[in-house]
Amino acid sequence: MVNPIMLILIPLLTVFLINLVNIKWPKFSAGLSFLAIALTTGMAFTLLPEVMQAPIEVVIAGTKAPIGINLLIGPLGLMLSLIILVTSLLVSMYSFSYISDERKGMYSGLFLLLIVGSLGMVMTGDIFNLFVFFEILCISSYILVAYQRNEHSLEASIKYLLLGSIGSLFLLISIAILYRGLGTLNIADIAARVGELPPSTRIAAAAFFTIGIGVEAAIFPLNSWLPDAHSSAPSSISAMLSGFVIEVALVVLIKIVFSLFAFAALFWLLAVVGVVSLLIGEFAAYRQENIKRMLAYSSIGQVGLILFALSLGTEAATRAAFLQIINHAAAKSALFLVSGYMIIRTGSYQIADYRGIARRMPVSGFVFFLAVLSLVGVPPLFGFFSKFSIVMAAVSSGSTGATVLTGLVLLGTVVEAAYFIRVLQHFYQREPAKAVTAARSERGAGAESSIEAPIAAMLPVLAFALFLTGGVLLLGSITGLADAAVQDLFARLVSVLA
Amino acid sequence: MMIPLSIHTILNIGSFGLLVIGLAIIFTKRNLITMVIGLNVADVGANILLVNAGFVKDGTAPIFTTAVGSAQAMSDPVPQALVLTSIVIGFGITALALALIVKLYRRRTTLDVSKIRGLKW
Amino acid sequence: MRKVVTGLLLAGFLFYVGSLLAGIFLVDAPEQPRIVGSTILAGAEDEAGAANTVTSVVVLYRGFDTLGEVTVLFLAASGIALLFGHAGKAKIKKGNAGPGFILRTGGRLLYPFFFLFGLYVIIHGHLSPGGGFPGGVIVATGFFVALLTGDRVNIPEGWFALCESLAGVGFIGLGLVGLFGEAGSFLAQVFPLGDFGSLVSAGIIPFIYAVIGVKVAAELSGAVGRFYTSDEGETL
Amino acid sequence: MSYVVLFLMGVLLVAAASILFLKTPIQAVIVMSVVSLMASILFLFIAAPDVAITEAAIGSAMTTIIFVIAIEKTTGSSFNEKGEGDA
Repeated sequence: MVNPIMLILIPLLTVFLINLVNIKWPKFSAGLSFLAIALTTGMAFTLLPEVMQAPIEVVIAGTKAPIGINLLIGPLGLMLSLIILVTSLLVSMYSFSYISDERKGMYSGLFLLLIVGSLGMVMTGDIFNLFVFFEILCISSYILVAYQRNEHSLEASIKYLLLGSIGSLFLLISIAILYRGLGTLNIADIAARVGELPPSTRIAAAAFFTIGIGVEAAIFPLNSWLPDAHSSAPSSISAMLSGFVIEVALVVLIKIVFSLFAFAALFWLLAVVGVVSLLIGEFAAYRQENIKRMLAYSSIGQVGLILFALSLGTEAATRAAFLQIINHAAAKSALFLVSGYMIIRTGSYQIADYRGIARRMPVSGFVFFLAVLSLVGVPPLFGFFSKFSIVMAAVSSGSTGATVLTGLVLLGTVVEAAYFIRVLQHFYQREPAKAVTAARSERGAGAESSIEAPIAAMLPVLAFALFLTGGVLLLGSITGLADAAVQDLFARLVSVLA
Repeated sequence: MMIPLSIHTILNIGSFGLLVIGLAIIFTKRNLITMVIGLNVADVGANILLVNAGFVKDGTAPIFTTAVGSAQAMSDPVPQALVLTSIVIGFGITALALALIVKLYRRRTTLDVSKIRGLKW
Repeated sequence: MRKVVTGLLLAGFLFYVGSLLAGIFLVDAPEQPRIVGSTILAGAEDEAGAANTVTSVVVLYRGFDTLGEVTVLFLAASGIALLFGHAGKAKIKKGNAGPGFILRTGGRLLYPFFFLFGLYVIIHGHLSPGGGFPGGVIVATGFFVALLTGDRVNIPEGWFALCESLAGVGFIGLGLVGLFGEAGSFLAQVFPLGDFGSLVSAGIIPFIYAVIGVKVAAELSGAVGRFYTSDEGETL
Repeated sequence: MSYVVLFLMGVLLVAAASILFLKTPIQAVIVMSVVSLMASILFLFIAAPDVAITEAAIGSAMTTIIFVIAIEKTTGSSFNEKGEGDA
């Protein structure tokens, strides 16, 4: 049996090895990190049958749970770990050719630390350990956002850093309040005894916690950093940040809210905030001219949708939200990765400069098309099932409020479809834009030739596209895992407080 | 209402005051470096709050020496360990923030947030 | 007008938060640590074996946090490296006489003591306040003094990277001894405990703290040195 | 004992609040290091010597060092705003 702690330790060990390798042979570091991620992904898959039987608890330092730290890997944690690992495996493959400057050795290390932070956050069973991994996740994303070192990325990174640090400060205050009240840091232990706290303490802790993680989860008033950060990071990093980082923060937030702060009012607040983020994100995306900013705003919208579904608090809605997380991870990663090479080839971020690009980048254009359809939720694709089940779950939950919010969700979807169709129109236009005719690939052929991305970068993109179309065939096993994750989450919910 | 002014209470209120002051510095100052200073001040507040969560009345330092027996109560060691972690993490963030700011200054030659378009919020 | 409205809103918010927090802040401290703290204090002699219980919490009970913490420092150091590239040389600026006689002589006298004191603090981490983090920082400060006084002009980046990596691998390796040994859990106390309160005691704790000290010292020296010497921007 | 803590906390708060009214970053950094040092003494008084030594080494010394370097790099001089040098 594989000890789940190895999922964290192998990438971390590789980070230190990469640092060593970087002194002399920086070109090997990308391969090393790819191997480490592949190994970790394999290990995570071998854990699957066991975790479906019963959650695994990993004791650290030989001391039982409330005294020391433990990791608790249930179906929820493993499902998120798999999303993280599979996405980052494909993205790291894409990075082989996409990241080619002299700092790629450091890139590989930071990339792995981003994964370590996310994995730690979903697996840990200790609230302070959660804070530490949250910091690893945040700091590695600050650095990776600034990777290109131009004005925009530095500004975006500073803004992200200032807001993110305030968020982690609030998280720390919440932990201090909980420890003052209960004298323990283990999440299960706190959950068992949280009733001992006076209500005001509990509300204060909940508020600080929600604001703290909410910054990273990009829920509505706290998401002003996101469009800048996601659009000025390298495209591979944008794919990771949009694909799973915000979702991980969101699910961790919901997990803690479920187990510690199950106030009915908080659930309603989060549902409303989710719909507001959805509308703001989609309407703002509609007005964007810059493709990466558009995708980033669309992520705000999608995260709002997921938050809405998660905070409905019914099992069907939660399962639908998990499916939507998977759909968004695949579709948004594919979109960002495809746009990465479009930006390299045309040298422009403006959507208007991509007129007719689908003729010269046929595969990329088609993948973009598929991913858009899946994100909007067009029938045969994976996204249809997730979005449809969110709407069904919301309507069948019965309350008027949920129905009204569902109407707004549908409005958001219409807006989303509108701006994506506009982009696709540009892509498939006959008259190419100047930037497109001038574009040359590395091989430097003529104006009519293909400027498709290199094959190593196209394979992961095609894998995402294949999942979005063929994922329906896997729907049975994915739903099985999602169902187990829902059970895992709801087992933590003792009772909802009025 | 008469508030019992024990050490614990003083520290709780004071640390919250530091947090508020730190956040006020971040939100009112326009110089990026001063904003990071505000972050540090707020961090000190949070650390005092956290150490205080393990405060024990008349407790001694949680270190066993030959002089003091175990007769007297010791402070809770766990929050102190947490604060060590949080201080180091705070330093890491500060160092990174300053590096980013210096790098940005080389591009923009200003530290004033209101003059940097991307930083308006 | 906007300022007044903002101020009023802020005051209202603070009042609300204050009333929420009053219940937390105005309670008095307990007489004894809570359950987790008491258990750790009670087991100090037999389980962890370190006289300084904070150290045993940092290194053993919450050692996984510490691994993360070291990683955060590593991240900050590599962030600085990524932003500034390779370190330059510590050089004396134009129009500046450089370190004066007093600083130079004082620094030369002092920085060996910085190193010595740092090592002392690292080694005695399980007995007295201190340990890997402050000790490592003190060593790094000593290195910075050497840099300031102009005694050292080159930053041995390769050596620092080597120390960082080996210390990181060493930390995880020491933890894995527990995982694959009898104890069966990461970072378990596997070595004999020795005499409680003596220098050679507490089993694995001093080793891990030494590794942490090396790592912190290397990372901070590298990061601060690189930050100090990077001169790419002199020309803007 | 309680009065010592009250006094230190008062100094901390006054020093921190004064940063709001200081003009240049270098003044703010000096005051911040005072805040940090006071906090370190405070930790000593509330039975947390480990935290005290760490706060003194990291919060007070190392943080101040990097702030001064950063200010030097952004203004050309650590002691005045116009960058006339400090020799």
